[in-house]
Amino acid sequence: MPYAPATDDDVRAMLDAIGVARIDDLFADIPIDLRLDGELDLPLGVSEPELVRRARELADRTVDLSRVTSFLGCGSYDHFVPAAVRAIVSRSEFATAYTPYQPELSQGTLQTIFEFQSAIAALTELPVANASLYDGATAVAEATYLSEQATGRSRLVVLGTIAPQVRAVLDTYAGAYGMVVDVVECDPAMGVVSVDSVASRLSDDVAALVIQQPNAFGLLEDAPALVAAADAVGAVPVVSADPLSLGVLAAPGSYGAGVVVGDGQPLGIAPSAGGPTFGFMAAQERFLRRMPGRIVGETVDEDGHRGYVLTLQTREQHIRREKATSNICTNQALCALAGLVQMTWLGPEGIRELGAIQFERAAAARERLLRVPGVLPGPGGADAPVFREFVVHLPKPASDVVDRAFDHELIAGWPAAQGWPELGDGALLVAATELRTDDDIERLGVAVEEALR
Amino acid sequence: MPYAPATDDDVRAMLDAIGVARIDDLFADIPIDLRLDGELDLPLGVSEPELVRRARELADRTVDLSRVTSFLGCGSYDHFVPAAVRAIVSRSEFATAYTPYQPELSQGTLQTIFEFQSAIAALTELPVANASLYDGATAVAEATYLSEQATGRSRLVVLGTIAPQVRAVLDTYAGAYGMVVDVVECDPAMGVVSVDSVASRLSDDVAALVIQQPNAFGLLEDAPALVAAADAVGAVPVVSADPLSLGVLAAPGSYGAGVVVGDGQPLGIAPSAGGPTFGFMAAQERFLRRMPGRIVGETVDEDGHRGYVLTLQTREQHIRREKATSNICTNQALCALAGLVQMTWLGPEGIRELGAIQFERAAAARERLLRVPGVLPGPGGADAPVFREFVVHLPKPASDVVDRAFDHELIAGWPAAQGWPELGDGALLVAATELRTDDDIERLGVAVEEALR
Amino acid sequence: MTAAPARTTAAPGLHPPSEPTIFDRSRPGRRSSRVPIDVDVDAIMSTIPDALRRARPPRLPEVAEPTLVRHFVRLSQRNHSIDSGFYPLGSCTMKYNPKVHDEIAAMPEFARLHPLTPPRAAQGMLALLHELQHAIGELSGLPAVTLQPAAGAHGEFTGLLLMRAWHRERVARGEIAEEPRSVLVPDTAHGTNPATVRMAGLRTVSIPTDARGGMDLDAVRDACAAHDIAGLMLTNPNTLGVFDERIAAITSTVRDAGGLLYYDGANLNAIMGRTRPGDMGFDIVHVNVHKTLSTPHGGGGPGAGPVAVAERLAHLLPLPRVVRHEDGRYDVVTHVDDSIGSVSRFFGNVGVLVRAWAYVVTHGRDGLRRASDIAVLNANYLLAQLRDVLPPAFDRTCMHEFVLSAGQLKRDTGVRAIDVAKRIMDHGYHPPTMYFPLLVDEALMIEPTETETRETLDAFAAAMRAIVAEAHADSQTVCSAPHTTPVRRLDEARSARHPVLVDGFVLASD
Amino acid sequence: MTAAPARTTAAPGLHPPSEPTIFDRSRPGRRSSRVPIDVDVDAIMSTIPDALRRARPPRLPEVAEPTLVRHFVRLSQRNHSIDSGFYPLGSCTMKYNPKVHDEIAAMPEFARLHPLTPPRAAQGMLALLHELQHAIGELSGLPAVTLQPAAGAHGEFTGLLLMRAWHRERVARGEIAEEPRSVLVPDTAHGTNPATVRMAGLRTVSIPTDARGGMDLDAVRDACAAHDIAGLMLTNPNTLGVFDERIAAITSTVRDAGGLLYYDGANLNAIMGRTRPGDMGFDIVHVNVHKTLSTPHGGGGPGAGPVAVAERLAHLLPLPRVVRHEDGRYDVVTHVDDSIGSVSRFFGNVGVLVRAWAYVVTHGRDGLRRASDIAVLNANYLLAQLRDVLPPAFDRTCMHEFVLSAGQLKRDTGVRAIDVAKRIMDHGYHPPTMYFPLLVDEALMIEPTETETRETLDAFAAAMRAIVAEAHADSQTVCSAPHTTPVRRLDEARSARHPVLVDGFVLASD
Ligand SMILES: Cc1ncc(COP(=O)(O)O)c(C=O)c1O
Ligand SMILES: Cc1ncc(COP(=O)(O)O)c(C=O)c1O
Repeated sequence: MPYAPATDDDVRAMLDAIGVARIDDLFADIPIDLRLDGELDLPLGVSEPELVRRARELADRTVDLSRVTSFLGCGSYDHFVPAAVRAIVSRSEFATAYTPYQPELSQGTLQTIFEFQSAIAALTELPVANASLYDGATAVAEATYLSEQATGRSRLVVLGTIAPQVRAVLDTYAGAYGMVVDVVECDPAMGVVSVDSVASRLSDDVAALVIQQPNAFGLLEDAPALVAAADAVGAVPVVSADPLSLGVLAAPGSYGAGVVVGDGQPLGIAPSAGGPTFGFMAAQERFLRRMPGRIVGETVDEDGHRGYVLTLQTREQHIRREKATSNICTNQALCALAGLVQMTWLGPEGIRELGAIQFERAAAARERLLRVPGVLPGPGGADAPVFREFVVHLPKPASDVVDRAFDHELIAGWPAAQGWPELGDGALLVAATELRTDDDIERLGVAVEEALR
Repeated sequence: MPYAPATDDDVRAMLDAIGVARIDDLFADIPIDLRLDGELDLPLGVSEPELVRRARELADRTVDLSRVTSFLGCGSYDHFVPAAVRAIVSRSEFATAYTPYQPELSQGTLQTIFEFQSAIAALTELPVANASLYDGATAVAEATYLSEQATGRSRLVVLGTIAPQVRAVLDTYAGAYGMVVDVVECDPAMGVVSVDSVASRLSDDVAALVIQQPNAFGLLEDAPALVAAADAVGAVPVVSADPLSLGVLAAPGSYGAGVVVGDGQPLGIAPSAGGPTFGFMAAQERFLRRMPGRIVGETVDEDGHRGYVLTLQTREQHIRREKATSNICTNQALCALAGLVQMTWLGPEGIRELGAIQFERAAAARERLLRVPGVLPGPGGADAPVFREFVVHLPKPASDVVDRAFDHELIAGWPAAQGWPELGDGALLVAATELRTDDDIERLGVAVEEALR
Repeated sequence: MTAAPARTTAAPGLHPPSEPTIFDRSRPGRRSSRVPIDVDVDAIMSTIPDALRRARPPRLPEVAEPTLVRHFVRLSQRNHSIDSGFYPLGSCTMKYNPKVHDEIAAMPEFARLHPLTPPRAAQGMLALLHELQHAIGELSGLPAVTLQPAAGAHGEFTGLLLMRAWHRERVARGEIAEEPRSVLVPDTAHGTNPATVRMAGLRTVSIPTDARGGMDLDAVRDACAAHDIAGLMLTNPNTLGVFDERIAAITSTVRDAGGLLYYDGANLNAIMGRTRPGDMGFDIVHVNVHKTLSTPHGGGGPGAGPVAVAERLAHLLPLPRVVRHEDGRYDVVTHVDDSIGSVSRFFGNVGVLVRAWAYVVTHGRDGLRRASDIAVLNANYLLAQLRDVLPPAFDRTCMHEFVLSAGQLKRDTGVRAIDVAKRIMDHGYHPPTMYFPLLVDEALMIEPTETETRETLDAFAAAMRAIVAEAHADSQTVCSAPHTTPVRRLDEARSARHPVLVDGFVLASD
Repeated sequence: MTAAPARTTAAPGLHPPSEPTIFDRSRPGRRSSRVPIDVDVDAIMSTIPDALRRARPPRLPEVAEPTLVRHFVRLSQRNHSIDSGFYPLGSCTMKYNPKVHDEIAAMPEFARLHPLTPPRAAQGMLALLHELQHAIGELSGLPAVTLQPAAGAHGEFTGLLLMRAWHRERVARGEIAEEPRSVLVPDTAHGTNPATVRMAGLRTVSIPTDARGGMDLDAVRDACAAHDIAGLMLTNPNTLGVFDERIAAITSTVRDAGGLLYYDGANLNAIMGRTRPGDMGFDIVHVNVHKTLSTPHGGGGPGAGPVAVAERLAHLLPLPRVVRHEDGRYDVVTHVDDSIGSVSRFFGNVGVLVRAWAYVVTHGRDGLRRASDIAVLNANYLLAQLRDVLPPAFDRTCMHEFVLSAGQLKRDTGVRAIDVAKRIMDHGYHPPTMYFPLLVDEALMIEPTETETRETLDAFAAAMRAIVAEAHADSQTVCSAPHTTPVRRLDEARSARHPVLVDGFVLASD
C-alpha cells in the first residue's frame, strides 16, 4: 500500500510495543455484533497507472471545453485563468496545510487571507470581509441569518431576478431558521424589478432585502435606489455582486449596501462542474461581530514584528458553540487564495478592462443571435447593456436547439425555463466571456440557425 | 509588458539616476551602421490567453498519445510517470534555481544530485557517477573522449547493434577529436554481435569498446564476455545500458565495465519529442578525475554539519578552460532529479517488477504479430527474450503499414529500415511498455492484419 | 542535533520575520494581466447609467507577474504543511494527499466542465459521482447519498434539515402532535455540532461524558424522558479517540424516544471496513472527505461533506442528485416533491469529490480497511510511548487519536498545554490540537494518521519527552517558545481589541 | 530590520542545518510504486541467461510515497531560486520564467509526443519548431537554424564543427592547402569557449583585453598574421558587460585572414531588436534560450543552445531538421550529404524549445526589444548606485550586466569578493558571479535582468553598500558570513581531497 508505510515488520514491532497480539485486538471495543462481517462491496485497490486509465476513460465520456465551445453561464463561467494562479495554489505549503490555528507556523496562509480580505474590501468598498464561505448561495443565506440576528426580524424580501440556484439555497436555509421569504418578481419584458414594487413590500418587519447585481439575466438593477429603500425601513440591504463586474460597476459599499456577498468563481476558479468555488462576504463595521467564518487580523509578535492571527474567534463555533454566528468551520480557503492571486493578476486596470469586455461580448453574441430569423429579444430587450449573459427567445424549445447545436461542437446556452418556467420553453440563457472569439460567436449564430431549420 | 515591471515613471527616474536622457543613449556603443534599422520580422506580442489558444491550435494538429496508442520505441518510450515526479520537479525552488555555485543557498539541489549519483551508482554498481550529461548519445561520445584521453589511443570499436541515433552522434563527435570508429556488425538473423568477431577487431590501439545492453533490437548481447575481451587489450569497456533494465539485468559494474552510460528517459521523463531527457555516466574509481560534468561531494560546514558542494571542479571548463575534461556547463539537472524521484518511487522491488514486465509485454506483442499471416520474426527470432522492443518483418513496406494502421488510432511502430537499411522495407521495430494493455496488443494485431490485406 | 548558529547581525536573514503585503509592493501603472480582446473601455462604460458605474477604480494591488509569483512563493514558505512535516493535529486527520489526485481533478474535461452541461455530454463525470455515492453509502452503511454539502458542518446542517423534514412528515401523518426540537449532543462534541443545531432551528441538550470517556447512558435516558427528542448527534469514535462500546444501547434509547440518530463522520477514518454507522443504528451520516478520504485541506478548505441516509429518508435528500437509469445512462434529478431543497448551488465541491473518488479507487476495500487499521495502530503506538510522561485523559486502547492532559505538568512546572504545543514547533513538528475536547484539563489531542512512518512517530515521541523533561529543568525556554519560527508568539488579544482586518492601502483614499 | 531571535536551545529548529538523505530514510519492505500488470517475475527472470541476470537487487532507497514527497519538498526548501528571491548572477540571466510556459510544455500532445512520430501526425509540433527556427534566425540575423544543441556549450561545439566542415570544403575545393586549426578567443571568454575549441580538435589563441574592456585589436591583427586562422569566438557584449564598438574591425580582420566568426550568444539578451550578430559580421551564432528566452534553469539544466548560420553554411547543419514544403506541410529532413551529422539523438530539448517559442510569441518584436532595453536600463541603474563603493572593472556605460572589483576593498579591509558574496546571502539575495571574468581582480559580476523592479534594485544596492560599510566597521562579521543560511561555509577542500560522492548505503553490501 503506497500511502501507509508500515511494513509487516513495523506492524509486529509496534504491536509488541503496544502489548497486543493482533491489530484486531485494537478494535476490541467494537461490539461483536456491530462488526462488519465480510468486506465492503467495493473493488480491490489498483495501481496509479490503472487509476489514471480509469479517469481517462471517464474523461473521454465527458465533454472537453478546451475543445468544445460553451456559452453556458448562470453562475459558473468559462473565464481565462492564468497559469500563475495554478502555480501558486498548487504550492504544497498552501495546499496541504490545515486551518491556521497555530499562527507561528501559518503566517503564509494567514497573510494571504488578510490580503484576500483587503482585496474584497477594495472591490466592495466595505471595511470588513471574512476569509470565505462555501459559495455565493450559502453566502447569501449567511447574510440573511446575520440580518435576522442583527435586526431580530424574520421576513426577507428577495428580488425574483436572483439566480434560481441561489434562490433554492436561500429558501432551504431561511426555512430552517424560520424566516419568511417574500419574492418580488420582475416584469418578464423588463427583466429588472421596479423599485416601487419592492418599496411596497418593505416594512419594519423586514430583516433584509436581497438584490443580485448584475441580475441573473445579466441586467442591471437600480441597486442604489433599492438599497436606499431597504435602509429606510431598517432592513439590511444585502447585495449579491459578481466580483468581476466591480471594476466597472459601482461598489455596493459606495451606495450603502450593508452586506455584500457573492461567488468567487469568476475570479480565477475553474468551473469543475460547479465547485469548489468560494463565497465572499464584506460588511459595514456594525456587523463585524456578527460575521460568519474565519477572520484574520494583523498584530505583532513578542519581538514587535508584524504578524497575522485568526481573530474575533469568540464569534465562532469552536469557542461559542451554540451561540456562534455560524456553524462554518472548513471553508474554501484555497479557492479564496486563487481569487486573491487572480485579483492581483488583474489589478485595477485589468479588472476594469475585463469587466468591460463582458459587456462587449454579451452584446455581440446577442446581436448575432437576434439576426437569426425567428429569434426574439428576452428580458431587457435588444439594447440594454448586459454583463456577460442574456436571454433570447427561440421559436423552438431551447433544449432541442441546444441538443442539435451540440453537433457543431458547441453548447449554445442553458434552457432558461429550467430556472424560470414563466419564460417558456423557447428561452435560452447565453453567456459569452472574453474567451469567446468573434469566430465562436459566428459559429453560435450559424449553429442556432441550422438547429431552427 | 507583464514580465518587465518598469513603468514609464520608473524609466524616467532611472534614466535620471543614470544621467542619460533616453534609453537609446545606453546603446550608444553600438556603431550606427550596425544598428537594426526597422523592426524584427516577428509578430507583435500577445496576451496569455491568446498564447494558450495558439498553443491549443498547434496541439490539435499533433497526435495525443493519451488517446492514441503508440508502439514506437528506439530510444524514447511511453512509460508511466507518477504524479509525484511532476509535483517535485515543478517545485519553484528546484525549477528556477541555477547551477549550485553557492552551496549555502543550494543545499536542496546539491543533495538531490548527491542522491542521484548514489542511485546511479546503485543501479550500475560502480563507485562514481556524475550529475548528468545532455542525453544518452552524447554520454556515449563523452565516454569515448574520456577513453581516448585515458588511454592515449584513438581507435574505437563499436557494436553495430547500438541505436542508430546514438551511432550518428558518436560518429559526429569522434570525428571531431579525430578517432577512428570501427563498427562490428551483427548477423541480421542473430541480432547480436558475436564475441569472436569483436575480439578479432580488438588490439592494443583500441581506446574503447562500445556496447549497448539491451541492444537496439531489444536483444541481450553477451556483455560480460565482450567486456572481458576489451579489458584483455587494455581498451575501456563502455556499456550503454537502459537504466530500466538494471533491475533484472546484471549491473555492468559487476562484470567489469569501465564506464557505464545511458539515457534516463525511461526513468520518469516524458518523451516530449525526444528531449529533454538526461544522459548519465558512472565509472570505475580510476576514471574519477577524467569524468565530464558536475560532480557533487559530501562535506561539512564550519559548525560540522553535513553539507554538499560541487567538487573536483578542476576538471571543469570554468577552471581548466582548454584543459577541461569536457566543455559541458549547463546539463540536464532537473531531468536527473526526475530520474532520482522515479528511481526512488520504484525502489529495488518496483524496478525489478517493471523490468520484468518489459520482457513480458514485448513477448506478448511479438507473439500476437507473428500470428498475423505473412509476418515473420526479425533479428533474434521468435523466442529470444526481448526487452520492451523487437523487430518483425512484414510482407509490405512497414511505412505503408504504419500509415494505414494509424486510422485505427494507433501507431504500429517504427519502420526499421530508417535506422538499418540492411533490414529492408518490411522491417518494423515495435515497442510495448507496461502501459500497453492486452487489449492494445490485440488492436495492434488486428490493425496490422487489416493493413496487410 | 545541535543548534544552528545565532543570527549575529542586523541583516534581515534568509527567512525574515515578516514580509511586505502585496499592497506594500504595489506601484502605480504596474500590472500582470493583458486581456485578449481590445475594446473601447470608456465607450462601454458610458453605456452604463452613472449611478451604476464605478467612480474610482478598486484599490487592488498593481504588480507585474514576477513580483506576484515571488510574493506568494515567499509567503508559502512561511507555512508548515503535511508535505513538509509531521502534522498530528487531532481530529483533523492530516494524512498524505496523493499527488495524482490533483492531476485527475485538473484534467480539462473535469476542471472546465460546466455544472449545467447537458447530461449526454457529461456521462463520464456523472458516472464518477455515482460511483462515489455508492462508495460512501458502502462505507457508512446507509445507501442514499447526497454529495452537495461543501464541508462537515455543512453536512451536519443538511442532516439536521433531513431530521426535521422527517419529523414534519410524522406530524403531517398525525403520528406526533408537533415537531420535536431537542437534539442530544455530548459535551465532547465538536463545536460545529451545537452551532449547527442552532442554525437548523433546533435546541441542544448537552450530555456529560462518563468515566470511560463514553456518553453517560443514564443522562441520555433522563434527557430522553425530559425533552422532545428530535435526535442525537454523535461522533464514534468520539473526540477523545474512544469508541463508545455501549453505542447500541444509546441508539436504541434515542430511537425509542422517537429520535433520529445523526453520526458525525469526522472520525470515520478509524473504522473503515471494521464497522459502519448504519450498522450501529444511525440514520444519517456525514463524511469529511477531506479527512477520511484524504483531500488536501488548502489552509482551511475546500473540503466536502457528503451525507448518507437510510432508504426511508432518501426522498428528502437535497437536489440535484445523480441517478443511473436501467439502460446505464446517468442523469441528473433536479426535482423531487419532498426534497429539503438545495444546500449549495450545484453538485457540491466536485473538484474535491473527484479526489475522494480517486482515493477510493486506489485503495479499494482492502486498502481502505488497512488505512484505518494502520491509523489506529499508529495512534496506539504513539500513545504507548507518551502515556508515562503525559497522562491520557482516559487510559484505554484508543482508536485513531488520543487525548493527553498537561494538567499535572502545569501544576508541577507551570508549563501549560500551549507551551508544550509552541515548543514542539522548535523540533520541526506541528502541534497537536490544544484545549479540545473542553472537558479535558490542558488537553493535547494527537492524531498521527496511517501515512506516517514508525521512525517519525519515534522521533516525535522523543521530542515530546524531551520537552516534558525540559519543562522540569528549564521551564522558561518552553514557556517562551517557539524560538525558531519566522515569528514568535503573536499578540492575539491586541488584534481582538483593535481589529486591523484590511490593509491600510485599501482604506487610503488615494 | 532587526535580527530574529537566536535559537536558545538544542531543538533542531524549523530549518535544520542538515537533512537525512533519501537513503537514510530507507527501510526494508517499504515502497511507493505499484505496477499495473501482475507478472511472474521469477519465471521471466529465469528466461534470462544466468550471466546476464542481476544477482542482487540494486541498493535503491525503499520508502513509501508520503516519505518520498516530504523528503524532496523539504530539500527544495533549502534552495534559493528566482521565484523566491533576487538572483543577480552575472552571465546567467536569471530572469522570471513565465508559469504558462510550463503548462504549454506539459500539454499531452507535446509532452508525450514521440520523436519518431510520422510527420503527418505531428504537424503542430513541427510548425512550432519551424516558427522558432525563424524567430532565432531573425534575432541572430542568420537565417539557417538547427535546434538540436542541448545547451550553449553544445551549440559552441556544433558551431565549431560547422566551422571545420566549411574549411574542409575549401581544402577539397583546393582553395587552401590544409585545414586551419587556430581559433582566437578573448581572455574574457567563458570557460566553455576554450574547452570547446579543444574538444572540437582545434587550438585556442588567447587575445588580451584592451583598456576599454574590448578585444585588443592589435593583438587580433598579430594573431591573424601568426596563426592558421580557423576563426574567432566572441561574446558581444562580452562578459564584462561591454559592447565592443570596434566589432566591425575585428570581424573584417579575421575574415581577411580566412577565418569564420563565431558569436557566443549567451549575452544576446542585451541587444534584441537593437543589433544582430549577423549584421556585425558573424557567420555562426548559438543562443542560450535558457537565458535570452527565459526557460527555467532547473538547478543546472536542461537548457537549449540552437545554432544559426549564414546561408552558405546551411547545408552543413546537423540533422534532423524541420522544413516547410510549398504546400504548407511540415516535414523532417534526416539526410543531407554534407551535414556534419547529429549532435543529439533527436530534435534537441524540445520541452525547452516549446517554452522559448512561447516566450517569443508572448513578447513579439516589440516585447523582445523592450526586454533588452529594460535589462540594460536596470543594469546601468544598479551600476550608478554601486559605482562609488565598488569600482567597476571598466567604468563606462554597460549593457545588461557589469563587473565590479572588490580589489581595493580587500586591500583596505581584508574582505574579499567571496566574503561580500557570502554576506549578501544574509540579506536574502543570491550573490553575483564571483571571480569571473578572470582578468578582473576580485570580480563581482552583476546582472539584474529586466524582470526585477526598481525597488528590488534599490534594496539590493542598499544591502551592498551596507556590506561595504560593515567591511570597514566589522570585517569579521562579513568574513564569517553567511549567518542565516541552513548551512554555513562548507569545506570544499576536504571534499576534493577525500571525495565522498556516493551514499554509504549504496556501498554497503547488505
Ligand atoms: C469531530 C468533528 N466534527 C465536525 C467537524 C467539522 O467539519 P468541517 O470542518 O469539514 O466543517 C470537524 C472538523 O474539524 C470535526 O473534527
Ligand atoms: C558567456 C557564456 N558562454 C557560454 C556559456 C555556456 O552555456 P551553457 O551553460 O548553456 O552550456 C555561458 C553560460 O554560463 C556563458 O555565460
